[in-house]
Amino acid sequence: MNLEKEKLLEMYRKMLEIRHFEEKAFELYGQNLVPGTLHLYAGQEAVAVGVCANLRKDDYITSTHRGHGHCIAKGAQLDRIMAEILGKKTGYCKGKGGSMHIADFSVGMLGATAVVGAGIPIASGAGLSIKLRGTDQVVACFFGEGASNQGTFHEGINMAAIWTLPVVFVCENNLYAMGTRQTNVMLIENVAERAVAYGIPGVTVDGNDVLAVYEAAHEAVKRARESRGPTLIECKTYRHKGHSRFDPATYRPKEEVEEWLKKDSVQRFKAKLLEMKILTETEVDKIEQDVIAAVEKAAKFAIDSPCPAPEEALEDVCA
Amino acid sequence: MNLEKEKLLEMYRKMLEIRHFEEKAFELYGQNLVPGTLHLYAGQEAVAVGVCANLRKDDYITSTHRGHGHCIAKGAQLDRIMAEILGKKTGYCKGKGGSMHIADFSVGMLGATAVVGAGIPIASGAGLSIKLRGTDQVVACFFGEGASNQGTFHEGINMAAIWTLPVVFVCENNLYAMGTRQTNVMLIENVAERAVAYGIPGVTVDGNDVLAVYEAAHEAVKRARESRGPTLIECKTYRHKGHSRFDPATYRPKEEVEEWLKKDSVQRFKAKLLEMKILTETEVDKIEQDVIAAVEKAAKFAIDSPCPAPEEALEDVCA
Amino acid sequence: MRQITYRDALREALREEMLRDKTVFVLGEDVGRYWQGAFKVTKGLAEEFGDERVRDTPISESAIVGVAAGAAITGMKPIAEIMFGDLSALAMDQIANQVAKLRYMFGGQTRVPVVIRMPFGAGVNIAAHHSQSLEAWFMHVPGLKIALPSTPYDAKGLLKTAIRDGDPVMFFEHKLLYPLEGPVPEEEYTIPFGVADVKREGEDVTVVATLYMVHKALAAAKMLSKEGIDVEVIDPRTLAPLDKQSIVNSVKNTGRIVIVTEDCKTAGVSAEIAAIVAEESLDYLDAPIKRVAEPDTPIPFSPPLEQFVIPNEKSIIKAVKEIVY
Amino acid sequence: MRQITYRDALREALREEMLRDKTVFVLGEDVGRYWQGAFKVTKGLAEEFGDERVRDTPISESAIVGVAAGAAITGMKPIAEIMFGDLSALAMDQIANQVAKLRYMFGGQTRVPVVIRMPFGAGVNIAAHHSQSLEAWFMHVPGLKIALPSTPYDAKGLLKTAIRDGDPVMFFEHKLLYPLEGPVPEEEYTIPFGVADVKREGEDVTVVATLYMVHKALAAAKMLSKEGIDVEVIDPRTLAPLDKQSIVNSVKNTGRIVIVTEDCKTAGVSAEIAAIVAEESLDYLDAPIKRVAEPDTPIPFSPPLEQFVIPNEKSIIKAVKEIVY
Ligand SMILES: Cc1ncc(C[n+]2csc(CCOP(=O)(O)OP(=O)(O)O)c2C)c(N)n1
Ligand SMILES: Cc1ncc(C[n+]2csc(CCOP(=O)(O)OP(=O)(O)O)c2C)c(N)n1
Ligand SMILES: [Mg+2]
Ligand SMILES: [Mg+2]
Repeated sequence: MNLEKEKLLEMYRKMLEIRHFEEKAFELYGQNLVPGTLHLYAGQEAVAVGVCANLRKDDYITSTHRGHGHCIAKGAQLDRIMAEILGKKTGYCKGKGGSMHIADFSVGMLGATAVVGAGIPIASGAGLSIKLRGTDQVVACFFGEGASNQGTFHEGINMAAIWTLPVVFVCENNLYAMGTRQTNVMLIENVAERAVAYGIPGVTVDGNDVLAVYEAAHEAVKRARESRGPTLIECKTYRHKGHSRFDPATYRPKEEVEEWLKKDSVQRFKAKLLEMKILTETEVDKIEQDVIAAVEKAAKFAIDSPCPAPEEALEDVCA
Repeated sequence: MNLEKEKLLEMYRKMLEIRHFEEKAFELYGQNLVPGTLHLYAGQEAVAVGVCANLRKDDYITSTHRGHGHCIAKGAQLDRIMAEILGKKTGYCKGKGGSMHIADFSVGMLGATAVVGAGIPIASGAGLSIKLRGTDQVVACFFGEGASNQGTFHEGINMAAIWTLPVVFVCENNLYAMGTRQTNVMLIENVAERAVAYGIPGVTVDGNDVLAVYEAAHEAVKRARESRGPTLIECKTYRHKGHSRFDPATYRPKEEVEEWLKKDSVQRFKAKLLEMKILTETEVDKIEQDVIAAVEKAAKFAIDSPCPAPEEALEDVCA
Repeated sequence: MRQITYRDALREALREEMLRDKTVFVLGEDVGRYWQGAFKVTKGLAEEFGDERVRDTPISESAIVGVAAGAAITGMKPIAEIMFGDLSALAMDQIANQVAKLRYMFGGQTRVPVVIRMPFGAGVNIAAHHSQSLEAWFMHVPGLKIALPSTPYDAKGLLKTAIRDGDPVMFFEHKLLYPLEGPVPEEEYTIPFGVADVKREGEDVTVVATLYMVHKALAAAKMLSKEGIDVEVIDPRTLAPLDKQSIVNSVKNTGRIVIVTEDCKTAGVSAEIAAIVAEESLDYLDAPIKRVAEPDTPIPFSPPLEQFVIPNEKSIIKAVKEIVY
Repeated sequence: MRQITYRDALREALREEMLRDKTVFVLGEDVGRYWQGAFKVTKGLAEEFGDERVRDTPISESAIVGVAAGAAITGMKPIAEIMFGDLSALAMDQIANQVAKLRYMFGGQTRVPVVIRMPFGAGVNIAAHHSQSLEAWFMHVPGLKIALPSTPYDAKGLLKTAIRDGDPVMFFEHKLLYPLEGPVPEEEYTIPFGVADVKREGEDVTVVATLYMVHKALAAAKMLSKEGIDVEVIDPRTLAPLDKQSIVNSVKNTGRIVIVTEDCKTAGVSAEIAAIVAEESLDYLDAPIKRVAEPDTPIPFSPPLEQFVIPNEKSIIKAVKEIVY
């Protein structure tokens, strides 16, 4: 893949934004500013960024309970995401959705569903809409390896396959669904093998290598855009933290965690960019400072924003 | 496969029983004696018989809306099946179930569900029960190719796979689900290919060749009984009649129907048995007459049986 | 006025709306050219609008609704058919947790203009998995509108309104109504949601009924009128929004109410209507509220059993007489 | 008497029944040794009984229930856990069409001794997909029993009864109740289904409440007693069978009833209870029936919004005062 410098830097910046955003969210959480729970995306940045770097603003994505990274990668604003996580009126969903239900329709982010697997047929539906409207948009649908055991995975992907819909199904295989190891709930090694059942291409990539993800997604997005149908991409990755706020993740062997931390996508991409001489150490610092400032600004916006008025609970519902 | 003469004759007889039973049901239906609808098994006899010939009485099966054949093959009585179809008190379900919900727990027939695909996880559950109780029973789970697009197929088979349950999943691929051709709703040629998704063996056999079905099921039942886990067997077959009572099945090309009628399993097995000199023409006639008499007797029993009393509608339900 | 069947009235509504708005399309199992719908409602539509807009699906109820939802939030107006209402259970998450909630959860960023059609009802001996009436499940889900026409006229007018509504509409039909004929104007019309229809005026007792039960209630009313009991029959036509006012007003006039629905009695639609009356017009009640519904059993197969559980003219008359003395 | 938490009471019931009957086993997502249940109810059970009897499943709600059903009709007594009650929508067909109907459909040839546990309820800011109270859906399904304990004592006693029952039992817990402490005897006991518990006696008004709302109702009763209003608080403890008699008797005494449930108001549990009272004890009512429930919206995330929709002491007091004058 021959990517322009600008593109590479943009991808690096997005990854950093996600990383710092998640660290900030975790910090605010510790300060009791985040109601409810949090499923952090830290560790999986290469997936959202590698995929979304192939998308246009008018393309769509669907997301999950672990969705902050998808939002940021698709171009949603840090401040309004953070405000939503804090339950503020200025959040994307006016505080009604929270961390598990962020959406930004203005950038084609069709929202996160917290019912594991439920977004898969919805993504296929967006694909059908594209086909019927005759545009060349595409949809990227994110979900975990745990979700691939849901009936909706089977039904939703099959429909996209038979109708040749422009959908890229992206399975983020972080080896665990809460405390459940993949090997405990499926006999196959790669979720991508399930593509066989639908007669579509399935590929497994190193989900901590943003360029590998980019490349696989590039092919799949091209295929989708040319009306050649869906692809199932599996990205092997790892979440840095526990499943959600309270989870110490003791079910993961220490060596496994260490090994994966060594494979951290942000560090690897940075090293690569330095090696390719696309970045210098000074530039690295500069970008990092920029990102940190942006995240701080977003946090401040969120903290300073007002909560919705209680009666707003009655708005935005019909009947 | 080296089957004893007796076994072969028993299989032939069962197939004939199903064929004549279905013809009789169709006839009674024409006489307005069958309430509701009817999904006839005629044409698919080799599947139920080829599979169930491998089962013991204490083994289980689960069935579908097209279940008469499964019941007969598993050893249920013709008279009580027919009585159920006619809505009589003497039917297996006392008239509460009808054609789509026949069950005979005394022979391990765990019942037919009319929700397409819903029997699949239930069969896995019976398999889990066997495993937990530590017996060497097995379960055969029948369903159509249409059902293989349901979420329950995916979830149910995956669970049986990961827990190494003694279940044989039997997909009766009769090419159509109501008016919907398989090729319209899945891109793959063989449903058995979906076994890959669960890391279990998948085999496709000629479902109109009872010995081929027997052989595939033999292997799968053995595997299950030895606690080596489930198998997905796909039997390519064809229903002789429309989907249900009113369906003229005009969506099927005439040549296709004719071609399949030539491959009729009952005729083929008869020819084979004659060729193998296991049967003589006289014996053939004799068996046929016996079977016809048995079916007539069952029909008479059903017709002569009383309907349930209306208030019985309130029985057999808790709370 | 010309007479057409309920089935044809529904088809006309679909056809006219598909002609009017090219974002409208139909999807479901066997709705296409080969089968034309289990109850033939979509007959001829695939021929006229093509297989893309009248789309056969695999047997995947959950994805049928999910796909409709995804298409709806990206600019289309899908009409999803679930072949039998009982099977809506397979799509319950997509209906109740996705379709109904996306607008709210996302703070109003999107709406979900989906119509989900399905037939309910017993009476044709197809037993426990093909005969239920499950309106109450959906009535309990905020974010869903519910229409349930009892006549060809209402069927056409309500379906057109449903398709034009920007929010999700559950559209419930009844198996026994498809062949029913009734007057339907040739001219375009729609019927607003939340407006009950008084199918018969009366002074002595209010009977609220839905779907096929409207006809049983009307037949019962006719018989009762011979005995000097004057029954008012109200058909809410939509359960969400529900025209409480018409029901309450009628009760204020008659002082008595019998609610007749085909679902199982406990926690059914009739419970909600009874509760509303008990909250809002208790002082006007001259007698206990009566509910006529199915007993709490699955639907049995055999005709005598099935007929025993379905509410009918007799059970309605009995209930009326128990409170009109 | 010793005090233990609701969570521990549930675990004791599971443990004792697993010791008593080796056909009892537990399955669900993350119920096993690694996570020990999303709310830690199954903590320690995998260690004691092994991974076979405390079985982690894939994320496959429909199959969890279906597998439980299949095991139940072949001699086992499965206890299936659905991690959040909202997700029961994914298993609705297996619950309502299979588990609930097999016994009936098959003419009594089998029974389905399954217990399906799940937590309901809002209050912890986890929004629309993890906060609902959906008891009414299941109350409307014949063939299901429903237990919903509000105290540690009831939790243990009802769960033991549920496990020993031969029919399917939906067992509803509440997220906020898990840490609640209360007296639970060391000795073996069970609580029969269909017997309401008067959590507080009173003369002026009957308040029927379930799950966490029992505690809000008791708190409201305490405040009201200071104003001279004497509230009787009845906890039905099981919705199917429902102890109608206790409710009706109390209303006959007080003449007033407020029903407090955490589900959405329309077509909720409170509607059924209101309807029963309107049918069976209308003559004793001195005031309209009042329902206190969630408004018809999904559960919002942000604390001020969420607190606005959950019924609380204030809304209960308001409702009581509206009818006690
Ligand atoms: C249908 C459903 N079942 C269970 C849950 C509870 N739950 C939330 S996240 C999660 C694990 C999801 O695993 P995976 O799909 O691999 O995504 P990951 O968390 O690893 O990103 C579970 C079980 C849920 N939200 N939805
Ligand atoms: C979940 C569900 N969807 C739809 C139906 C209506 N229906 C009954 S049989 C059938 C076709 C089933 O096809 P297949 O599984 O191939 O079995 P076959 O009829 O060919 O034996 C359909 C769609 C149903 N009963 N259940
Ligand atoms: Mg995962
Ligand atoms: Mg078929």
